[in-house]
Order: sequence, then C-alpha cells, then structure tokens
Amino acid sequence: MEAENKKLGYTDIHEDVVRSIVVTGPKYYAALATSGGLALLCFFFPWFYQLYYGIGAAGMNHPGVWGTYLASFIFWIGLSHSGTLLSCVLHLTNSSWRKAMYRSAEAMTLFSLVVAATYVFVHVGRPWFAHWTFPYPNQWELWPNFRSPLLFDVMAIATYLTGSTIFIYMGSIPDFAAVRDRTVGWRNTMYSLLSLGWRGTDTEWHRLHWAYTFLAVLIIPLAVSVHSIVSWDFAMSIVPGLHQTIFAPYFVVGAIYSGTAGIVTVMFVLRKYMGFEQYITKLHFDNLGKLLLVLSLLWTYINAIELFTGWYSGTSDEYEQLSFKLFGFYAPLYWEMIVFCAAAPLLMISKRFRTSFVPMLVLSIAINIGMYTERFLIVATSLPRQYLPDAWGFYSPSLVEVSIMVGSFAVFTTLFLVFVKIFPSVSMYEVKETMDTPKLKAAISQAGSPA
Amino acid sequence: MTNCVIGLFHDPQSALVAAGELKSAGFETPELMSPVPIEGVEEVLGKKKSIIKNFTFFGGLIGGISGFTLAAVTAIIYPHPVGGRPIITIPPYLIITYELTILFGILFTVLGFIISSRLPAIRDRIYVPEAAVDKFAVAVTCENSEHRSRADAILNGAGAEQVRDMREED
Amino acid sequence: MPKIDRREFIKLVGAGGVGAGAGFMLRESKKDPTEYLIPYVVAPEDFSSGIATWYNSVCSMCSTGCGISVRTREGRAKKIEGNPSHPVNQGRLCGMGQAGLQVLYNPDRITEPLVQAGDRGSMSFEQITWENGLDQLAGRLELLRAARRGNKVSFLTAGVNGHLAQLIESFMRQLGSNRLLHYDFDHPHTLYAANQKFFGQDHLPYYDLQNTNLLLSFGADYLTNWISPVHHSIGFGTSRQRQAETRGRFVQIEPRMSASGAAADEWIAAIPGTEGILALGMANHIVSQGNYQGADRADWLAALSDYSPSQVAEQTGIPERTITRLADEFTETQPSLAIGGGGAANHSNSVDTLVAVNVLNYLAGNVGSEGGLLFNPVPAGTVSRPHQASYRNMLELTEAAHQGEIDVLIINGTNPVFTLPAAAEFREALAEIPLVVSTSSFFDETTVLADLILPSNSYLESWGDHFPEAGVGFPVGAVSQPVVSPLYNTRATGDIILGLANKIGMSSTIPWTSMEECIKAGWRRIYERGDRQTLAQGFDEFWTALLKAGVWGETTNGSTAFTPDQSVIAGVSVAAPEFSGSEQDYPFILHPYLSANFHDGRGANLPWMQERPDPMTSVVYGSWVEINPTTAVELGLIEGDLVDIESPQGQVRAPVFVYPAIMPNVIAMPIGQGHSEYGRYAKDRGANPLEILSPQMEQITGNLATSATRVRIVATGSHIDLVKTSGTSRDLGRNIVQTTGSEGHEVSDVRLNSIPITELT
Amino acid sequence: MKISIVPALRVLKPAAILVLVAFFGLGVGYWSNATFSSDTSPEQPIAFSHQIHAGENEIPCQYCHTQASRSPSAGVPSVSKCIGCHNEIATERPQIRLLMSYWENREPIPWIKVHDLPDFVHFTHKRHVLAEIECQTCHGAVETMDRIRLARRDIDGTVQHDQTWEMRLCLGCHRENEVENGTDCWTCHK
Amino acid sequence: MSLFSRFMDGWRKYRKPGYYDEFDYHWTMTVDLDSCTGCEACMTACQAENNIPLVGEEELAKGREIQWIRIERYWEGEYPNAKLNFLPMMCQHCDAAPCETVCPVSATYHNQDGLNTQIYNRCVGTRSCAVYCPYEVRYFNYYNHHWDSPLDQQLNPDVSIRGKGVMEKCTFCIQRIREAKDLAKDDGRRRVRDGEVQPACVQSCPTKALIFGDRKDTESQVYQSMNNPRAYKVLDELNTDSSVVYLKKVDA
Repeated sequence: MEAENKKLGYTDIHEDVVRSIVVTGPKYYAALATSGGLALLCFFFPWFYQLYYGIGAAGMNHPGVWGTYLASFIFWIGLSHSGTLLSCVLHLTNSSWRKAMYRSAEAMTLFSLVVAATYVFVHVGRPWFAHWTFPYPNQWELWPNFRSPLLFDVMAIATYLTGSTIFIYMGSIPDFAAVRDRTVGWRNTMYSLLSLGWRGTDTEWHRLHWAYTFLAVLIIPLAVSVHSIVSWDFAMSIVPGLHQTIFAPYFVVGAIYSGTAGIVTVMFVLRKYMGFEQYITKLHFDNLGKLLLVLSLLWTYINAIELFTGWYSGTSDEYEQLSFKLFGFYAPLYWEMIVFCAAAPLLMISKRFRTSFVPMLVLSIAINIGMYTERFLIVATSLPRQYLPDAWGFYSPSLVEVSIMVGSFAVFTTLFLVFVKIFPSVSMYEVKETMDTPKLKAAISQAGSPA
Repeated sequence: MTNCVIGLFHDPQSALVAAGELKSAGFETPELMSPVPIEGVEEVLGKKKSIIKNFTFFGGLIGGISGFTLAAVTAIIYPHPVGGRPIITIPPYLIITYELTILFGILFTVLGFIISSRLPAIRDRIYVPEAAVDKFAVAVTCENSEHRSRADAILNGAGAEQVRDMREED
Repeated sequence: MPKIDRREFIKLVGAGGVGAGAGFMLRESKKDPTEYLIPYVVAPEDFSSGIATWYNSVCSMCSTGCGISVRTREGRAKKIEGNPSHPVNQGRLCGMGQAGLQVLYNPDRITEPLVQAGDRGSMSFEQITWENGLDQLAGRLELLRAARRGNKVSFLTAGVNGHLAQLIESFMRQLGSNRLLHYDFDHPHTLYAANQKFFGQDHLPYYDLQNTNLLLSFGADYLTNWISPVHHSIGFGTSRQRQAETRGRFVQIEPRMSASGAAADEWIAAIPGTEGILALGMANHIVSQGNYQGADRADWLAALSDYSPSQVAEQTGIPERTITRLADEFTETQPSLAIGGGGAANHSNSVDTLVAVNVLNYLAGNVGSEGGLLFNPVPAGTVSRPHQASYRNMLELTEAAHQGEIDVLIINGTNPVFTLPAAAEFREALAEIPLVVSTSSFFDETTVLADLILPSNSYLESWGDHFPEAGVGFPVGAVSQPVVSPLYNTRATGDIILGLANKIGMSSTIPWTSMEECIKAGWRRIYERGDRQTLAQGFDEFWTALLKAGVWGETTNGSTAFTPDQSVIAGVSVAAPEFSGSEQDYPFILHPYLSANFHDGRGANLPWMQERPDPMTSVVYGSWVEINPTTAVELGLIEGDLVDIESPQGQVRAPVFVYPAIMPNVIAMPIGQGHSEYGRYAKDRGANPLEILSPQMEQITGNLATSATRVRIVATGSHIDLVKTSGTSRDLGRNIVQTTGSEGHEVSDVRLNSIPITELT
Repeated sequence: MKISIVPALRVLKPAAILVLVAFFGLGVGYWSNATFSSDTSPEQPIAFSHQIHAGENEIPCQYCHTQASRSPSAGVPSVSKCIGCHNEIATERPQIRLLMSYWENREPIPWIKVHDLPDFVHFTHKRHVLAEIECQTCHGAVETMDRIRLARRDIDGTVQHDQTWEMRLCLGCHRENEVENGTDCWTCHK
Repeated sequence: MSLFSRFMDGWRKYRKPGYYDEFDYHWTMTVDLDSCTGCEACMTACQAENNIPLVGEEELAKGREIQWIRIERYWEGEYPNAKLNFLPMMCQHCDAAPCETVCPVSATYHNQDGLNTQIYNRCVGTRSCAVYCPYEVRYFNYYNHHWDSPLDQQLNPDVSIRGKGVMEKCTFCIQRIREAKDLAKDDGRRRVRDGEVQPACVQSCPTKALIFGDRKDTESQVYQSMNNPRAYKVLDELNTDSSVVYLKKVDA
C-alpha cells in the first residue's frame, strides 16, 4: 500500500474521514430514502400484517414448522461473524492491513446482528411474549428453561451484541475525539460525548490498547461459541439431516465464510462511493481473497463429509432426506449452492482475480447467495421429511416471507448508511500508524541535529 | 495544574526526546498527547501498569459463578422436570456459564478502562487540538517563570515547532 | 434549572401531557371487557352450572340405532358417547355418530317454517308461522281425505323406526293412502329377499362376529356401514383379542379393498358380481369333499353340479386352489360365518349371490349356532320393514307422479334427488306434483324443490324410540329423549304429524297431543306385554328407569334349527352378472361405495366429517376416483389428474387417486360428495357417482344394481393437488408398523363384557 | 485550551429534562387511570349489598351461592332464589321492587362480573370450599362491602382492594399448604 | 414455603435422574394394531372433546391440519397382495421427551403424572418442540380459528381455546384425568381406580384397540397389555422412552 500512501499525510486522512462524515451529497439522501422506504415497505408492513394475522401469513405448515425466517436468522448471524471476529484475530496478530477496513467490518457485524435479533421476533408465534425467554424476576415465579438450546441462543446473541457494540465503540473513541474538534453544533455535542473527552495522552493510549486487547481475547471464543450454539438449535434435535455432530464447525466455518464475503462487498462499496480508494486497496482484496479461498475449501470439505456420513449411515431416514436434498424439488437450489460456494471460489487461486475489484464483488455476492441457499435448504429439506413418512409434507415460502427476507437487506443497508455518517468508517489513528511520513522527517531532523 | 508549558512537535521521536530531557531535568513527568500511540513511551517515561486485566479476570469469574447459580437456582425453586434429566443438568448449564463469563468479562473490562483511564473527563483538562490531527504535544507543568523558561529552552532545543504556555484563564 | 421562560414551560407541559396521555391509554389498553353473570330466572332442578349432565338417547345418524349418552353443560350438548348399557354399541360409537352434535349445531339449519314464494328451486322462501304452515298442508289433506282420494297423498320418509313409524302408518291409513314409502339408499333389500328365499324369514338374522373364528365376507364392509358397523367392530375387536389358537380370522372378498378388507387377514379380489358363483364353487367343493354329511347331500350335489371349482375359477378370476383352500378352511374352522353385502349385494344377481352365501353357512353348519348366524326374534317394537321402498318402488312413485296421481308429497329426512341416479328422473317427477312438503331441517337437494318446509327438530331435540332391526339375538328397544331444548322454532316430526292429525280430526285413532305421550303409550304396551318380574314395579318406575338407562331388552333365546326344503336347494344358482354398457366402449366397471365419512351423503354437511381424512386414502374435502396403479400407468395418469368418468347415462369429473388394492378393470368412487345444495360445508364439493349409474335393477327385489355400470375414463389433461393429510403412505423399510406371526400372539387381557342390560339403573 | 464533556452535557440538559418530565407524566397517567378510571366496583343492576346479607344478617355464603361446594363455579343465585325470601322481607324497598319487576317480567338480572379470571385459568370452587378455605381468602372481606368490589387477600394476609388476582397468590397458598400437584401448571391451565 | 426450603426440597427430589419413579401416576396407553381398523372414531371423539378447531380446505391444502390423534397409513406390497396397515399416532408422552428440553420457557415439561404437558398460555410459539418431536404430533395454531355460530356452542368448557401462535397437542384428556382425581378425592380415595378415567379416543374406540391406565398399578389392564409379548414402541431406537405402547399387528 506504500504505493498509494506515499504522498498521503496525517492531515489528508483526517480531512477525508471528516469529509466523509460531514459532507453529504444528495446521492446519499437518495440512497437513504430508498433503502429506508424499502425497509418499511418490504420488512415492517408485512411483519405487522403477520403480527395481526398470525404466523399463518408465512408458508409454514405441519411438518415444516420452521421456514425462511430461521434460515434468514442464521444467515444474518453468519454474516455477523466476519467483522468482529476477523478484526479481533487480526488485531491480536497485529497485521497492519486490517486497519483500513476493520471499522466497517465491525459495523457489519453489529448491524447484521441487529437484523438477526429482529428475526427472532419475526419468527416466534407470540412476539409480544418473547421477553419470557429472558431471566427476570416475575410474579409467576417462572424462569426460562436454561436447558434449551434456544436459550443458549438468547444468551449468546445478547452477549455477542453487547460485546461487538462495545468493541466497535472503544476502537473509535480516539477518532470521535479527532472528529469532535472539526465539527460544530449537534455533531460536536454528540462527538464530545461519544469521545468521553479523549485527549490522546500516552496514558489513555496505553489503557485503550490493553482494554482493546482483552476485549479481542474475549470476543474470539464468544464469536465461535455463538454460531456453534446457533447450529445446536438444529443439531440438538433428532431430525435426520439436522442431527449432525459436524454442524457446529460447519456453521462456524460457513459463518466466517459468508461474513468474509460480506466484507468484500462492503469494502467495494465503501471504496467506490465513500472515496476511500487510497485506504482500501488491492492488498485488502488480495488478502481477503486468500482467506475466502481457504474458507471455501474448508466449507466444501465439511459439506462433503456431511453427505458421506449421511450416505454411509445407510438408514432410510438419512437416505430419503439426502436424496430429497440432492435430487428432490429443491435440487436446483442445492446445485446452485455448490456452484457458488464450492466451485466458483476456486477462481481466487489466481492473484489477478483476487486483485481485480469487480469480479471479487460479483463473487462475494454469489457466495452469500449460495450461503443463504444453504441455510434455506437445511430448514426446507430436512424438517418436512422426518421419521414417519405418512407425516411427510412440503414447505415453500410465502410472499410475506420472501418480502420480509428482501426487506431485511434494506434494513441492514439503512442502518449501515446511518452508520457511515456517525462513525468514522475508516479508523483514522490506526491508518495513521501505518503511515511513515513523520518518521521519515524525524530521521532527517535527527540527522541534521548537532547533538 | 497551576499552569504549564506545551511544546508541539512534528514527529514522535523528537517529542519523546523532549519528554525524556524534561524528565531528566527534574520536571514532574510530562504528558504526551498524540494522534497515534507512540512506540517507546515507556522506555522514556517509565513503565505503566494497567489494572484492567484484573477487572477482566474477576469479571469473568463473577460472571461464571453467577451464570451457573442463576441456572441452577431458578431451575430448582420452580422445578420443571424435563426430558428425564436431573433438574441441575451440568452440560447445558456450562454453556450458560460460559456465555455469562464472557459477558461479565467484557463489561468489567470496560469498567476497568473507564476507571483507569480517568475517562470521561468531567473536570477541564489541558488539550491541544492539533495533537488529534498530526502534531505531537508535550505538556509539562511549571510552578514559576524560571521553570517555564527552562522548559521552553528544552522544548525548543528538541525542535518544537511551537511552544505555548497555558494559564488558568484560557 | 434557574428560571423557566414561557416557551420552556409550554414545552415541559406538553411533554408531561403527552406522557400522561400515553400512560393512561397504556393502562386502558390492558383492561378486559366487562363480563356479565346471567343467572336463571328459575333454575331447572337437574341443572347446575359447571357440572355435566348425561342424557341417554338413540343415535339417528344411520339406520342402525346405537344407544348414545350425551354430555350437556349449562343446557348445551357438548359430547356424544356410546351408551354403555346398550347391547348394540356397548358404549362405543362411530365417528359419524359423534358428529351428530354438528347436526344439532349446524349453522345451515332451517330455523323457521318456510313457504316457497317464487317458483320451485328459486330459493325464495318466506317465513310463516307453524299454524299457517300446518293449516296449508292440513287443508289440502283434508280435502283429499273428504273426497276419498287420500291415495293421492304420498309420504316419503327415511327409514324411521319405532313408534314414529307406527304413527306415520296409522296417519296414512287414516288418510286412506297406501303410498307410504320408507326410502333409504343403503337399505339391504337383497339381503332380506335372500333370507326370505332361503330361510323363509323376512328379517335379518344376528351375525355373531364376536364368537366366530373365521369370517368370510363377500363384499360386506361390515366395519364401516354394513347393517350394524359399531357392533361388528366390537365383535371384530373381541375376536382379534382372543387367545392365539382361536384368534378370529377374517377373509374379505371384494374388487376394491374396503376398510374391512384392510382389517382382514386375507383380501381376495373377485370379478364384481361373481361373488355368488364363488360361494357356490366353495359349496360345491365342501359337498363333493364330503365335508357336508347332511341327509340332503345328494340334492346339494345335484344343485351345485355345474359350480365345480375349476369352472368357478374361470368365471371369478380366482385361482382354483384358493377356492378349495377357503372352502376347506371354512368347514374346518368352527364356528365360521359367511356374510354378503356391499357390491355383492347391489348387483343384478344379488339375491342369488346372498342365497349362495347362506348356502355356505348352512353347509358349514353355522346356522343357528353361536359364532355363526342366529335368528333374531321378532323385534319388540315396530320396524319400518314393510314399507321399505326399493328403486323399483321409487320408479313407480315417479311414474305415478307423471300420471298426475300424486297431489301431495310429504318428504321426511330423506334426500332422493341426491341418492337416486339421474336416470330415475325424480327431480322431474317432483315438478309434476302440485304440493311438495319437506320436513327436513336442511336445504338439501330435495328440500329446495319443496313448496312448504316444516322444519323438524334434530334427533337430539326430539322424542322417539328405536328397535335395532339387525338386533343382537334378543329383543332390544331404546328411547331417545330430547337432551337440549330446541334451538330454533322447529318441531319434532312426530309432533308435526300429530299436529296435522288434530287439524284433520283423527283424534279418535290418534289421540296423543305430543310425541312424548305417543311414545309413552307405546312403551306402556311393551311393558304390559313383557314379563313383569324382571322389570320394575309399575310402569312409571319402569319408564323412569328406562329413560335413565336409555335402553331396554329381554333375554329370550330365539335361535332355531333349520333345514331347507327340496325346492329351495334345487333353486340355488347364480347367474352371471349383467352390466350396462358394452365392454369395448366402457372398459371399466364402476364400483361406487358408501363413504366412511358421509355414508350415503347425509354426513356431507358436517364439518368434522368433511375434515376427517378418508380412512383409506386420507383425502379431505373432496371426492376422487380410485384406479389400480398398473391401469394408471397404462392411461398415463397420476394422482390428482382430473378425469371424466363417462357412463351411458352421463359423466362426472373427479381427480385420480392411485389405489394399490383395486382390480385393474375396476374403478371405485366414494358416494356422499357432489352436493349441489345442503349447506356451506357440502355445497359444490366433489362429484356424485350415483348420477351416472345405469337404472339397472335386481329382478326380484327391484333393488338398484349400483355396481353394474360400465364406464370409461377420459383424461381432461388438467391437474389439481388432491387435499390429503397423508404424506407418503409407504414405510420405507423403517418398520414402523411391526407385525408378528400368529404364534407370538397372546391375550391382551381385554374382555368384552357389556353391562347386563335388564338391570335398569 | 481545555476540554471536558461538561459543556456537551449542558447542551443536552433541556432535552433530558423534557424526557424525564414525559416519563414522569407516563407514570402519572398510568396511576391516574388505575385509580380514577378503572371501575373495580361497578354499579350493579340492583344495588345488592353483601354487607346487609352476609354481614348484618350473617347469611352464610353458600345459602345463595349453592354450588360452591359441588361445582367448579360458585353459581349466581337465580331470581327465584331472591324472591324466595323477598316476597315477604322488605318488600316495600325500591330495590326490592326493582327485583320484583325482574321477577314479574321473568327476566334474568344481568349482574356485572367483578372477580374475573382469564379464560385459560380453570379454577374450581369445589375443591377449595371442601378444603375449608374461607371465601374471604380470595374475595376479600365481602361481608363488609356494601357494593361488591374487586379485592384479594395478599400472601402476607393484608386485604388489597382494586387488585386483580395474580398467579403468585395461588402459588403462594398452594406452596404453603403443600397442595398435591399444587405447582403443576396443568392443575389450573388446561 | 420459604425460598430456601423450596430450594432444598427441589434439590432433594430432583438431583439425580430417575425421579420419575417417585411420581404418583404414570399414565400409559396401549394401541393394539391388530384390532385397529382405522375407522377414525377416535379422531372425531378427540375433536369433540378437545375443541380442536376446524381448519378449512385451503389451510389443509397448505398442510396445516390439527389432529391430536391421527391415523397413519402404510401400504405394503402391490396388487393383488397389497395390504394396508393403520397406525394411530398421538402424543407419546415420552419420559425422555426431546420437545421438553428445547422449550425455552418450560411451556412443555413432564408433570407429576408422567404426562408431557403443554401450557398454552405460557407458549411463546418458537415451534421448536414441533421440530424436535420425532412423532410430529405437535400442531401449531397459525392463526385464530373460529367456529361458525352456533357450532361454538358445542365447545367443551373444560378445555381452553388456543389462540394464534400457540402450540397444541394431545394431553391424554387432562381435563378428564383431573375430574377423575376430583371424584376420587370426594370418595376419600388417594388414587384413581383403573378404568375410571378414559381419554375420549379410548372411550370411543369401537374395537377396544386403545387401552389407557396407570402403569404403576400392576393390576391395571394397561399394565397387562403393555407386558404383552407383542408390545413394541414406535421409533424406539430414538430412546424417547414413550408412554404409548403399540401391540404388533398379527399377520396370520
């Protein structure tokens, strides 16, 4: 990246970031309006209708009691697995290339988690009682059932949400401080509160460094546990096709996989439309590409294992379930998933591919489509085909479900758009760290000094 | 601080040098302000100890214990037999324990940070806006004019771009 | 804050106000609506809120007449269960019987007397008072009676039973009309005829399934709708739950597997209509093998000479060894029993077929022996037998109508427009009749064509009694009492007739003012006739005890020895079945069968029955055509393909259901759907196979040969998803329903011990 | 120059105050509804006084609520029951005249339900009466009420007025007396 | 009872598995597949007793039937040797019920009578129990059902009506069990006699294929029946330890 950053000084980045926050063109408002409107139209209206009518508005039925809502839930949880986790790992291994991109990656984590959390409420039959799943004293003297995988979920996601929020916030305190001085009016107020009166003294830096490191250390195992737990919603059941010991690692890998792909997408967008060409560079895409390649291979492997064990078991239950998945009604989706998530990523073997932006964008989106399909298939192909053939059924999503699924992306976008106007979407101080201008000058001055 | 002298530097090294000289000149430990963490502060101004790790550790401990007790006690005071398992079922409760360990760990770490870094700043403190952008500031308190002139000398000597002193009023 | 300026103050007030409003509404939204406690003005003595009261009565959903006890709470019927002390159903009850509640609470009931304002069929009815309605009818009847032309009145009723039947009879006699017809689609005319012909008895014997060790059922779906299904089910269960060595064995011979076929140990497909021939083939084997050693063996040999198993095998399509094996089993296993019904009893040669079945029973020595076929004593009360109208009688009625010999037609509880084939032209006949009166409480196909509707109560609201005709080996009678007060402005059929009788002035012979009196009087007669010792002291005690138990019976041993005479033996023979429609134009034989859910269609307006999956196919809310898998492949049809079933008489459209247990050249359709009226749940749903039946009759009885119609299948090319609750009805080697050889079979200590029914408590 | 977050806080102060006021208002509104607007002692069609009947004349509860000991529901006395006494007693009082008018028109009296449980709670009076639990334990001191009002005896024994019943009351009592299956949900929720 | 004593109580009672043995009853049902004729009288009885809603054709087409007890059909062989076996399937009230462990709010748990409960008013509607149940006998209310008046007059006041978003399933007619216990108390008996309580399906079964009773009473019919050599449990390999025992069909 020296290539780009040679000419850049501290002030430039400062200017760029501040501009990215303060200066907002009509394009931005247009984007915000569209995504906001879409969110309202496709997510909230259908949801309210469902609240009024009941889950019947969705396409779920007797054997297939879980549907796209759960698939989307897992998808979003998965998406959330890139940012914080990745940036933690990279922070601990302090690899410098992380620094330009991790802020937005963490933001992605945060917002996909928020969307996932909303999906919990969309999914349950009586959302107005969903708070019963939290442990709080009440007059019935009733408490949640801590033996339930779903309760693990509640706990894990709550923790993860808190964790990532705090993580992203702490990381950006110095930047808030920096922006604070350059803004006036309500922004100034907001930032001076957010920055807690940060001054950048050596002590503050020291404390921040350690706190940040400890958080990173805590969040890595958390992130891993979260998706393992999500996978247990399925794996702890005895439904053929869901009852799989491989599921926890499978989900974790899948999660990081889709998450990383998500980052690539976001990187591209930031780079293109927020004018961070100099900070988000080929290097990032290259490294992310390598990571994606590894993940895709892992994912493919586990997928194969799943099929193999299913086939090897030789029981009719597993058999029927597999054959339905591979050759049944939803077979096209399955093979689409294989192409997108197992075959296509192999392109990234070539550096030329990895370092060219548009193809990477396309691929990253393809991967996420494939990953969504995976989650959908898990729900749609196993539940309707369980032990008692007479009770077999068929699940297909209803219009409401589809539109809520689409809408959730709009919600995510909206949140992200708001984010880029509040948070410095590139971590200034860490990018500054990677710059060498002052050091050079220092060397010169020392050379020139008599002492 | 009664009033103090601030030297603005263009690069961390010279700022460090200045800080070091001030310290050795018998001033009380000067304060550096920088847009980025400076490597090697500790060599110059002496080691810093952080109590955050203790917060994290005990937070985690408390979280773990409270997590398990929460699960166990609530399960027993209104027993709902489930799946033929004992009411206190260790494996699932360990997961709850695990999650709460981390949650409390995180929360206490934040607490530790807040306390040890003396943030948020309620009382006014000296501040140099440039230090948030691209300058490196060294602030040192001085009781009297004689001190001040010496500090000036040292700072300038270390190649400060600018030396300003700060009094109560501003 | 130091000092508040005006704008500040307003802001604060605003905020507070908004908050307060929100809080108020929040609390308001959490309130429940006010509820009221409405007490009785005068509390009835047998009522107390929150406590269930049980009333014993009689089920009238089909002609069997099981005893029911109805659970009521706060004066509303909540549940129907079998009456444990009733010997027919012994506390058990079929689904349709339990769905009787939905007859009572059906949203489509007729609530008021109505008169047709527009022309017939235009559903423009106007409300009238009972007085008015009865006057209209009574006036008409009185004129005819006065003019000695009472015979122009025809009373067409469902197979009512007991004293109501008596009442109607005497009413018609008073009118001077002999046009009293009891019409039930499923009435086993041929069975009666066969018994008459062979045993010389004009009522049904008691088929002792409970004690038999081998049941040979020629097409009789005895578990679903043959004569007394619940009683047979109890028998079936008992015989199945006996010790291993004597565990009952059940063999079913029919072209399409019925529920009984599924329950049977062996299911054999015989070409429709050849069941009788098969029976004779077995008889021939029995006699020729010397397993029958009666004095008249020679006659039998002669009579059965041309039914050697080999010949029979050709005609029936059943391998010879199967025939001989069955024949041997039938004689070796004792007691054994052969019954005939269903398709076998509704064919061109049915009487002979059923005679052949009786022959089997005779030759195996099952007649009059326990576990075989016992003769019922004459039922205690009146039964509707003599007036039962066969298809031929109905044709005569329509004919008479066309001749203008019918002025008034009173229809009670039967729906001939639906159950008669279109070829009978009953609908047209109705048009010829000046006054059509219906007492139905539903707008069924017949009732909508009526001029005057005098809606009758549901059976749960009215008095009545029933003497189960199939019987249980001894005389039994049951009283049905109203369990709830009538929901609407309707009257019991009996009361309607009594009302008419009073208006016309028959009080000399029909003295009663209410059905209750009439019933009570009838039972007084029974009481005085029966032997008093076993019964209560005094009629009133008897009566209260009767109402409490809901049933009465006396144990008499009515079984008689029997030997057929020469002529009967000589006359034993079964002609080949005749079908309408040529084989090449109409390659398939249509096999319509009574649906388990709707019986002959009367159940189609009960949502429970509509939603209950069909026992064999799990289809809900519709009808279908059952086709053999190979046939389906040949025709390139899959489940859900819409096809037209065409007979010489017309066509119906229904989706295909590929049915693993039906003969390749036979297609089956359930009766009961395809209503054009009859309430929101039944209307315009499915298809009615009866429409396209050819008007072919069994010659002796004039019974409609329902399974003698040939049809062809024409694919329409369109496809629908058949609504059914079953997913894949094959256990894919998962061993879900496990089976074991009979040796592993042991008693599961269950005995069928019905409460001794003469103790009335 | 110097820095702290205080100025920022100052800026936010008015807004914060507004929010606080609004929340306070919320509380007030809720409370006022609970106290003034929610009618826990509604006007009954006939001003029947438990104080007179159960209190002064000491008529036992089950004299009128006859089914309490044998049925899930205590049962509201039929009009004829009232008439049973009141065609002699206090016939000239206006309220009794009103009662009479109901009786003569053969109309039931539309009493308004005060003590109400959700539909998914299947409480049975029978067991509780047979267990010799005072009616007042749940219904409060009815004999002191001129007009019947919503009341309950709280776990600590104090009579609470205008309080709806809560599950903890049932549970508390069931636990104290160690009722068989007393804490099994299916005991009341079926 | 104080919190502490409650704690100690629970601890003493439920510390180790196998505490089900100390429960008062262990209601059990046996289904004689050899006698079941698939007549579905049980289904109607159940519908009438337990206020099971009418779903309607469209919803049934979507596969949203509600049948606390259903008859499963399994064809064997092809024409002319085709056979049809019926399997009544209702909640198996497993002692090791997968559905219980997964409910986050303990709306379904194992109660003192060895029954697998379903508390409608506690249900949140995650539907996870239906996923975990291998017998697929849990049915979800996808919307508010209604009864065309006056059909609603038939509804059983002893059973709650389930609103939208609530899971429901066979309860072994808990209302009848409670009533029987009530009467037993009136007679001053501690236990319910065998045969005193019969779920609607058992009561109506014309072939007496269903037997219901308390397994702990070794005199009871059901105890005899479940010790029949033909006894087996459906999907026993899943170790759900169900309380519904099936008697093998005999093919002679």
